[in-house]
Amino acid sequence: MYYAVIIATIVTMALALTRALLGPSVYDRVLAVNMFGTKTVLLLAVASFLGGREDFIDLALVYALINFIGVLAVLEFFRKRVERNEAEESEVEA
Amino acid sequence: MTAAIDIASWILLTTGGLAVLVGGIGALRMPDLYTRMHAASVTDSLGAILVLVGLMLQGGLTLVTAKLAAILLFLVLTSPTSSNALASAALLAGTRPMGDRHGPDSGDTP
Amino acid sequence: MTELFGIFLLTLLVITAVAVVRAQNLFVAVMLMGIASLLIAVNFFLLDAADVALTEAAVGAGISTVLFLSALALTVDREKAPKTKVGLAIAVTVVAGLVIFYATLGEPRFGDPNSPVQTHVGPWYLEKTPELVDIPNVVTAVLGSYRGYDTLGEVFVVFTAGIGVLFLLGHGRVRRSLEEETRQNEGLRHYLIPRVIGQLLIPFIILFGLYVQFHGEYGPGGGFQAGAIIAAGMILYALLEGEKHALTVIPQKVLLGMMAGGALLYTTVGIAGMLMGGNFLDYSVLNDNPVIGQQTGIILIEAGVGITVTGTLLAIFHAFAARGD
Amino acid sequence: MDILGLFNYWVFAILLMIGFYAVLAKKNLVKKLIGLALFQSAVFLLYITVGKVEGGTAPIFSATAEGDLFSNPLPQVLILTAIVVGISVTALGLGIVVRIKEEYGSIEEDEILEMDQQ
Repeated sequence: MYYAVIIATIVTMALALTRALLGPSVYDRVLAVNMFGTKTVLLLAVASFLGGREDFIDLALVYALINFIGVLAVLEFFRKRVERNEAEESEVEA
Repeated sequence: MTAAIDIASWILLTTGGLAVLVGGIGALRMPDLYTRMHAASVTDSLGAILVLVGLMLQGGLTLVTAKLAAILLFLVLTSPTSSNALASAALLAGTRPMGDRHGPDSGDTP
Repeated sequence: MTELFGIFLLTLLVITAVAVVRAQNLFVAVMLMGIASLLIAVNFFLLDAADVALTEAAVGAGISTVLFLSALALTVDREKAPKTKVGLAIAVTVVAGLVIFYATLGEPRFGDPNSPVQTHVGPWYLEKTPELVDIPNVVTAVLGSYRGYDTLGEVFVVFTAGIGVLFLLGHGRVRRSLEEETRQNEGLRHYLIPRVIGQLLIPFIILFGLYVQFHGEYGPGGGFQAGAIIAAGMILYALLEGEKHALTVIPQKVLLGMMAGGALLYTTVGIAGMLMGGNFLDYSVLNDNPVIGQQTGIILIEAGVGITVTGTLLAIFHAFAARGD
Repeated sequence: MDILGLFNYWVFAILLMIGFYAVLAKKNLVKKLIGLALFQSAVFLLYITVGKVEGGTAPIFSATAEGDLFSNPLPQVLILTAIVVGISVTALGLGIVVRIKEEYGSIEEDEILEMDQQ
């Protein structure tokens, strides 16, 4: 039964990867990466039960905690870019 | 009793897997960013909750279950926040939801 | 069955790698590298390398993306269309690829228990660890004790790379007035929801980092992973509250001290072994009971590794982030 | 299964070559570093693959895995440290790229070479 969940998860990973490759906008790709991260958490959790080494659930926990940082870094990147563009525009006007 | 818990856990795991798959298909097939985000959130919330609760039933009253509960808590907290951050970034950058009749490209000013 | 999952995921990895190289938009390439890192970590896990997967998770998910994005923010985020011909590069790549392909035909089959790798020192480590070091995680035992010299070298490489980045990008530059600094450098303070949730997560990330640090003898973990996780937690704080606040919490001076201090702690443990009559990095002499001596030594050097890695990764991040404004 | 017994090595070869191609053919310096990171990952995968034993489990003793077959811990130790070293060295490379951008105003290799010749 674990196999069913694992197969569903890796097929979804493939679908998310397709979305990341197709785009079209950068936000779609960020969404796909985010989704891929959650699927990784699930896959690692189920795989550690499948292998009989439940104590390795730590890995899934790391991803659950740290995936968030990537999204915030993206947000900060967009914010900086918007700010820089605004600064350049105001320089042109002045 | 253990058989009942096993059956419940299998049901949860299977439906969770199904929810994950459905969300994945949705994220691929939906027409624009915001609808895709909606589909992806099915895998992040419903799918993750079902699968992790199913695993918790398998784990029994151990440290593993506590860690699974922590994973569930963090996922439930972070994935909607990520969606929110992403959607607000996209909206600020000028991506309009489909069918938004007051967008800059739609032509009819409110 | 697990092998089939591995094969499927590796195929996805190859597709991702091709897409990374083809992407003209560097931001997209970095995002796809994030996916590649996740796939690699899952593969490590399926190949029984829990410790390595934990390291890849801690480094690949947070720090690597953050560093690449800060570098892109300082340079450009689009690659220019290639003007030169790539024929020669393709030819060289294909020839080299064919040579490697030919070489793989002579390699032992996947998972072969009689391959040269498995019949050398590996079984000895597995057999002797319960007797000599007596900790459950053999990877930590090998890392800290049997191959302590290697690890010392790696710690100094990390330290040197950190110093190099600080030399290149400077630290402690003359700052503008405090007001301007706060205005320019506010991070994501105006994004209320991410800020609240992020602040909620930071203590848990750091707590978990400490757990990984001190649980490394019993489960997957150790100084390298813990350092990366704690650094990721502090980077999250810097992203949310802005550079200035993060540097108030841990100033650059402290970070420099951590970089050097961890490496020094490691070396000191080695020299303490010499002073007490053993060899350099021989922990058996640290206690009357050699097994407890080994365990003490491993805990101390893992702490040194963790401190250096945290300090270096944070100092590198601040060097990039402070350059931006 | 015999053909598939070498699949991991082939994936490693392909990844290695993709990274190598990026370093050779791409003119953008950040792209070169990304190629280098891919190259690195390929080597990591090779090491972990050769350490795997069929039917083995991770080399961490526990109550549930007593007396099992364990995979080789040595390659894992080497790669564990190499990952952290890898990110530090990549950061150093990115630092150099940032400085180049500040001095030359470009991170395309051919443009920089042209400016140097003038």
